[in-house]
Amino acid sequence: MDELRAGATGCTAGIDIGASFSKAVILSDNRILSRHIIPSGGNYRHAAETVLGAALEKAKLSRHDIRKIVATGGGAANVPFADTISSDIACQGRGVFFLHPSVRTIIDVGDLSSKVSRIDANGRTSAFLLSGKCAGGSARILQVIARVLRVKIDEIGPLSLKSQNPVRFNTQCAVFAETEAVSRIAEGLAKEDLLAGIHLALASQLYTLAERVGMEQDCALIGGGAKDIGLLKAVQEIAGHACIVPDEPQMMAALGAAIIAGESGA
Amino acid sequence: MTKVAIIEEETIRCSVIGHTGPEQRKLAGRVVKEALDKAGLSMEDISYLVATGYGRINVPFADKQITEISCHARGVNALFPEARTVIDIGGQDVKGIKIDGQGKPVDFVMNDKCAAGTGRFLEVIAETLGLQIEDLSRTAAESANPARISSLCTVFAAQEVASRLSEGVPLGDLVAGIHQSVAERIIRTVSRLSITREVVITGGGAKNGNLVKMLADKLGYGALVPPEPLLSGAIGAAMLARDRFQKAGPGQMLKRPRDFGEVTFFNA
Amino acid sequence: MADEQDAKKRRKATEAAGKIGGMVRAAIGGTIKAKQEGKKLAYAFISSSYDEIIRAMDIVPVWTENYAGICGVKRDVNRFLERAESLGLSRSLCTYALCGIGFDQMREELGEMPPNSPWGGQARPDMMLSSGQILCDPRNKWYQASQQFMPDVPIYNVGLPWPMYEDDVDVDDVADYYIKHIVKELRGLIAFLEKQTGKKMDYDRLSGIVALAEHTWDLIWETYEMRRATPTPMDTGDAMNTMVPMVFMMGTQEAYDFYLALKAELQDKIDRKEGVIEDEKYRLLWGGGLPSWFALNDFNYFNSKGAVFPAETTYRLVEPIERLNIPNTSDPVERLAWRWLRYWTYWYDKARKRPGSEPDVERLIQYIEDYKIDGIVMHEAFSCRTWHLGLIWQLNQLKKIYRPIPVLSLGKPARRENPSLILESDIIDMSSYSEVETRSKIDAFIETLESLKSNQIA
Amino acid sequence: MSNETINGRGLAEAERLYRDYGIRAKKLKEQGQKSIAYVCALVPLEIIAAAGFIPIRIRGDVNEPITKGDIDLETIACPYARSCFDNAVKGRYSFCDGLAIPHSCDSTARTYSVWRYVLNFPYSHFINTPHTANTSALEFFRADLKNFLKSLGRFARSEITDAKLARYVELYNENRKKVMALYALRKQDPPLISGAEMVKALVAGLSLPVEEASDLYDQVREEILNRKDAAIKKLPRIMVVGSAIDNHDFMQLIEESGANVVVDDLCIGTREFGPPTAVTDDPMDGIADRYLNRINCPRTYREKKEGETLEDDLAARFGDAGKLAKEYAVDGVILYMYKYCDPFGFEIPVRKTWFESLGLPVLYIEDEYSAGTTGSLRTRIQAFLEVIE
Ligand SMILES: Nc1ncnc2c1ncn2[C@@H]1O[C@H](COP(=O)(O)OP(=O)(O)O)[C@@H](O)[C@H]1O
Ligand SMILES: Nc1ncnc2c1ncn2[C@@H]1O[C@H](COP(=O)(O)OP(=O)(O)O)[C@@H](O)[C@H]1O
Ligand code: SF4
Ligand code: SF4
Ligand code: SF4
Repeated sequence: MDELRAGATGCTAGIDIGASFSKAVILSDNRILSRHIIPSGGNYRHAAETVLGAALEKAKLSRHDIRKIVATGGGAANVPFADTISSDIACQGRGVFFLHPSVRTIIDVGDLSSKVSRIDANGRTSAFLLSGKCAGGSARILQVIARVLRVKIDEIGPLSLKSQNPVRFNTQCAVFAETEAVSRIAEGLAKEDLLAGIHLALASQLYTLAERVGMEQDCALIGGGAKDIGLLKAVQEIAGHACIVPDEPQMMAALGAAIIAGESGA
Repeated sequence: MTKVAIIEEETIRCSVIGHTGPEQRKLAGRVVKEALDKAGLSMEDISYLVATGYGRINVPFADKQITEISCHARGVNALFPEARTVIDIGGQDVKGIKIDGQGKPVDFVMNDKCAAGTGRFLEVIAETLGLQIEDLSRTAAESANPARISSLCTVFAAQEVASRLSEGVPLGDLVAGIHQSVAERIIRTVSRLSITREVVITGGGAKNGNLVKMLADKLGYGALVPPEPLLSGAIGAAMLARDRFQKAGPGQMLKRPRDFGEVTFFNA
Repeated sequence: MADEQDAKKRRKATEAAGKIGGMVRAAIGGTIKAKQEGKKLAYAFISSSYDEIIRAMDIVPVWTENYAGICGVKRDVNRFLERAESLGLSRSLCTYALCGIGFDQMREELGEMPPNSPWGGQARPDMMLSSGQILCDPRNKWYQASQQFMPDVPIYNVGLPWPMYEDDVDVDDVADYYIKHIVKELRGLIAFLEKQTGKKMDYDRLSGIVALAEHTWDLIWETYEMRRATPTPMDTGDAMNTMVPMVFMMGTQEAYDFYLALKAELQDKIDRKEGVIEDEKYRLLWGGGLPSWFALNDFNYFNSKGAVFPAETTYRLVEPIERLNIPNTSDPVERLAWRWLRYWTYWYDKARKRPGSEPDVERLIQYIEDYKIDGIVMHEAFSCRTWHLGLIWQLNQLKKIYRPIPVLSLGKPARRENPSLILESDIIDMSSYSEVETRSKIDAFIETLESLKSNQIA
Repeated sequence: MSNETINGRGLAEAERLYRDYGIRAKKLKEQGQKSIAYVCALVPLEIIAAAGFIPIRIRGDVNEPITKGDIDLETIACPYARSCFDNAVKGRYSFCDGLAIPHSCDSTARTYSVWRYVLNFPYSHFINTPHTANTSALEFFRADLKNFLKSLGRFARSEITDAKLARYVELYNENRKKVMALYALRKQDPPLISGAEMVKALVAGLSLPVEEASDLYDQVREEILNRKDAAIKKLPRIMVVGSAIDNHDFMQLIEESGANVVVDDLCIGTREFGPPTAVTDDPMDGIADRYLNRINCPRTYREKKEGETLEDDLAARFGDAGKLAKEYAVDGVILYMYKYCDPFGFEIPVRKTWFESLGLPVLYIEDEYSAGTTGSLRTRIQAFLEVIE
């Protein structure tokens, strides 16, 4: 513990204010002291305060111990106490590189949009693409379907794996997906087949995006969607090779932000 | 929503509106029964039954399924013979229908791929803001200064609205901005037809006075709204049922037992 | 504070670019006036090799793509697009054409210019000159669609092919029948115009105009080359303006004089080492696609981040005349035909020397080298296939076949990674554009360039 | 010969060749027979066949999501072209030895390099079909086709004689006649063969050597004429007009909705099989004439002659389709177009006007080339049929 305190003079924090979740990571000399995640709720500013507070508490630190704070994510502009803002693409890249330096392609399945990027041997982003202005290709659809099927979001992955016979899912719209799912289930379709179909459809969109920036064998799936083992399986099936899912895939941008905070001078 | 209208000759004997859940078949049966009870009729008294709408195939006891396009056209014509364009704002899609003096559709367009610009968009926003769908119009009317909503996508817009609310943008301005955005999308969809007067706005969206007003502003003239806009499709279906029955002549229609076929899928 | 910073970095536009607004307005106003004076007006498409012919016949061209672009800049396209849609035209078609057709239909229906038309409106033509070249379907079909409500306006469609790049076909082997056909098409156009105007073509005058146009070509090419200087004296944001005389006024003295002035201005800036921005950090290539006309400000945004565009492929519609190897001929029409063919096949021989290369890719490579490019930016407008199909592939191919530039390889055998950003929106349809999103993409791109630069130094 | 090359008969065989597209050519490849993949009806098949190759038309697949193809091709190309490309990238045509692409439209012409490099066939060629149709263009086109012939000859290492060309002109004309004989079975009410069956048969033929395709069409016709149990009822008669349809799903959707598709103006339809090649001294004259002047596709510009009224012009451009509508006694027309298809897109208003002037109701559908759109199309089609009723 004392050791930690000692190193605390060099502490940095990364905060990722996502559309659905806010995450914070506190880092000291390349060691993760603590991390925390909470739902963003309606008020980003409030979420930022809360998530950092909780992460500090876990690390037994106070705001004064933090040398530098970098904010990222869609709500980054709402973090008044951040020293700088960095794009989520750059942060994710650094975060993944920190844990898995061999990774070259990153697929981030976030709540509202998906992002694909490539990093070079130094962990720098060399190319990236974002899914468009339609939430159809993001993790949101998973949430929607989980609600329709009345299962917890953590359960949809395992359930999907049971499917022998994935259906073809037609609707791309994250909102109308609900309606289609409801009527397909009403027609008597098995939940797992529906899920597997949705996973395939989403995976194929992700794969196309990834191939556009150049998909390599060393590939990581991150973001909330990466916690979904059904989606992972579908992506791997389409890509034809394995993908790494880092521990706590949702925290990658926050981690990277903390790393960037540490790099950028005193 | 599931709606039932029973007509006798020219008059509407009774109508009922119920919520459409996932169990459409079960519901359709229930709402029809309710309407029959209300009218003091039994199923045998119904000479012909037409089902319409997104879930029309899930009405096993109907004599015929007819698309909502023909039904809305017919229904609106019965209410407003001078109508030439129908804008139907439903939860599942938005339609523009051009009709002739007989209530036959001559051309139509629809948006059913993207929830933005449909009634569903408003539902999602209402849910996000913790409002009832019925209150949206009133809330929007409070605003003199609608906020510009930059996202088109329903999901993005909901997010945008939530975060701007937390930034202190007045609720009314946001809701008014949302109405503006829906109205623009609707006009964009429907203007693929050359819109001619009179224009009638139907479907659940027409219950939203603020939306109707914004649409009229964009059209540059007033639009007509039926007294119960949710019912135009059902009324049209009933009219078409009567038309068919009359055309066939009494006794010609096959009388088969109507199977209410109650089915439940969620036993959990 | 942010404003202060911006002010410091604010780009310095060329004076030449500043003149363009007035010139365009005058040109559009001029067509309306010409109409009143009884001159013959022709709807026309840019880059169709008939500029000189039109000028020599004293026909006033109405550049319909330009007018749609103006509506875009003025952000007044929606009513015209919606009108076109209500006629039954899909919104997925070329939005220039949709805007133009919508506008024309409105004007015909009203019997006068639609109220508050941008810059006075687009005058009714006496004839329409389609362009059935290999470049673009909308230019082949647009005027034909307009004939539905202007049936009295005749069309001449000039079909001008050029050979596609093939490994096993040398342009010289096929040039013969291409030239023959192109010449015939152009002569057909002359005959058509003679008929419409009741005047004969004055071939001496045509020769003079062709010569003037070619001098202008060379001059323009020189101004492009001058932008290789560091810091670059002019960037794409400006070029999207200064291209106007090249594209819409070719063959006029005014265009020539314009580029003469531009050249002098650039030289002056180079001598004084005055760049577009003070602190030029990144040099970017606009590597394809038409810009979003309503969002030209995005170039300023790039500038505010320390990035400049010394070069672009879009609208660079000239090559040095001498290098085109045009055979000796005293016939101006034949000369036009050869210039056309050679311009479009200019990069073929170069491409042949690099396996896996393609003319378009070769051009990118050349510019990357000539202009010391750090990154490429492209734009994929959804409504125009012509300029926007194949861009992704070109980028992929560039990565595949282009050898790393030593400075970036840092002693590592890794391939050069060309950072790439593909924006998705449209030329004039604003409904698909989001400034916030575009700018956050630009931010992320700049960060990418930054990290590559820091790798270079490390 | 026919019995040996085609096992199974008529419709069943067509179905098999349609499902397992290219299977016959793969088999023949084992015996050393080469083939050339091509897109679009504007590729002169006579030339390819005379050079000793089986021409194989590249198809899309409405049931297969476009994935690999999108990696190299922008999504603003028309979805039909994208699906064709996607299928090719996925290796469905890797058994072919070459590729021929004509200048049909921006979606194909502007992507030629992408096709060429990504698919990497030993041979590829671009046919520069002119956009305008006048005598100069015809001469040019003829020269360009000669160039194609030469280049193919180099690849085949054999000389393509005029006699061979003439022979294939004859064989293809015969083939087209047989297709039109199948169409004639749909003039009756109810038609003897459904739209969905027709698509399968025609498409199947496009993967075969022309003689075998002709045999197949004969057999299908024979089977249809002897069919007693056809489940085709008397229903509204529909004509489908549009770009290219190479899957049966859309026809099936119309037919399930309560109508019979009896004729079309489509690629892989009458536009492609209707016009014969004129027999000329130099066979290339007739070939150039057919592919430039007779295949009536909107990508070829046909000018309004001086003094012609708009009505004259429309009659000249769409008269063929109008005649078919009459001959086949259709009750309504479905204009079917893919998103981003500029050549057809700009003609939709006039085409609509034209058919309506013949008293035919018109439904205009803009589609995505995906079976996924079936649900929303069904409502549109049913509503249209309700209008016709
Ligand atoms: N176990 C899980 N399985 C599937 N999806 C999940 C799971 N956990 C979270 N998600 C999804 O991940 C999304 C949130 O991901 P995140 O990367 O935090 O996005 P953001 O940063 O945009 O908030 C939510 O849409 C949620 O539905
Ligand atoms: N009382 C109301 N006030 C305002 N809007 C309403 C009201 N009731 C329903 N709506 C709107 O109408 C839509 C449903 O319309 P409806 O015509 O029933 O659609 P559908 O038939 O497709 O279910 C809802 O999405 C909602 O936006
Ligand atoms: S389709 Fe659905 S998810 Fe996509 S933009 Fe529209 S509302 Fe949003
Ligand atoms: S498709 Fe492109 S090149 Fe053609 S007219 Fe439209 S914008 Fe111009
Ligand atoms: S459908 Fe249209 S755009 Fe697509 S390939 Fe055919 S002609 Fe070209």
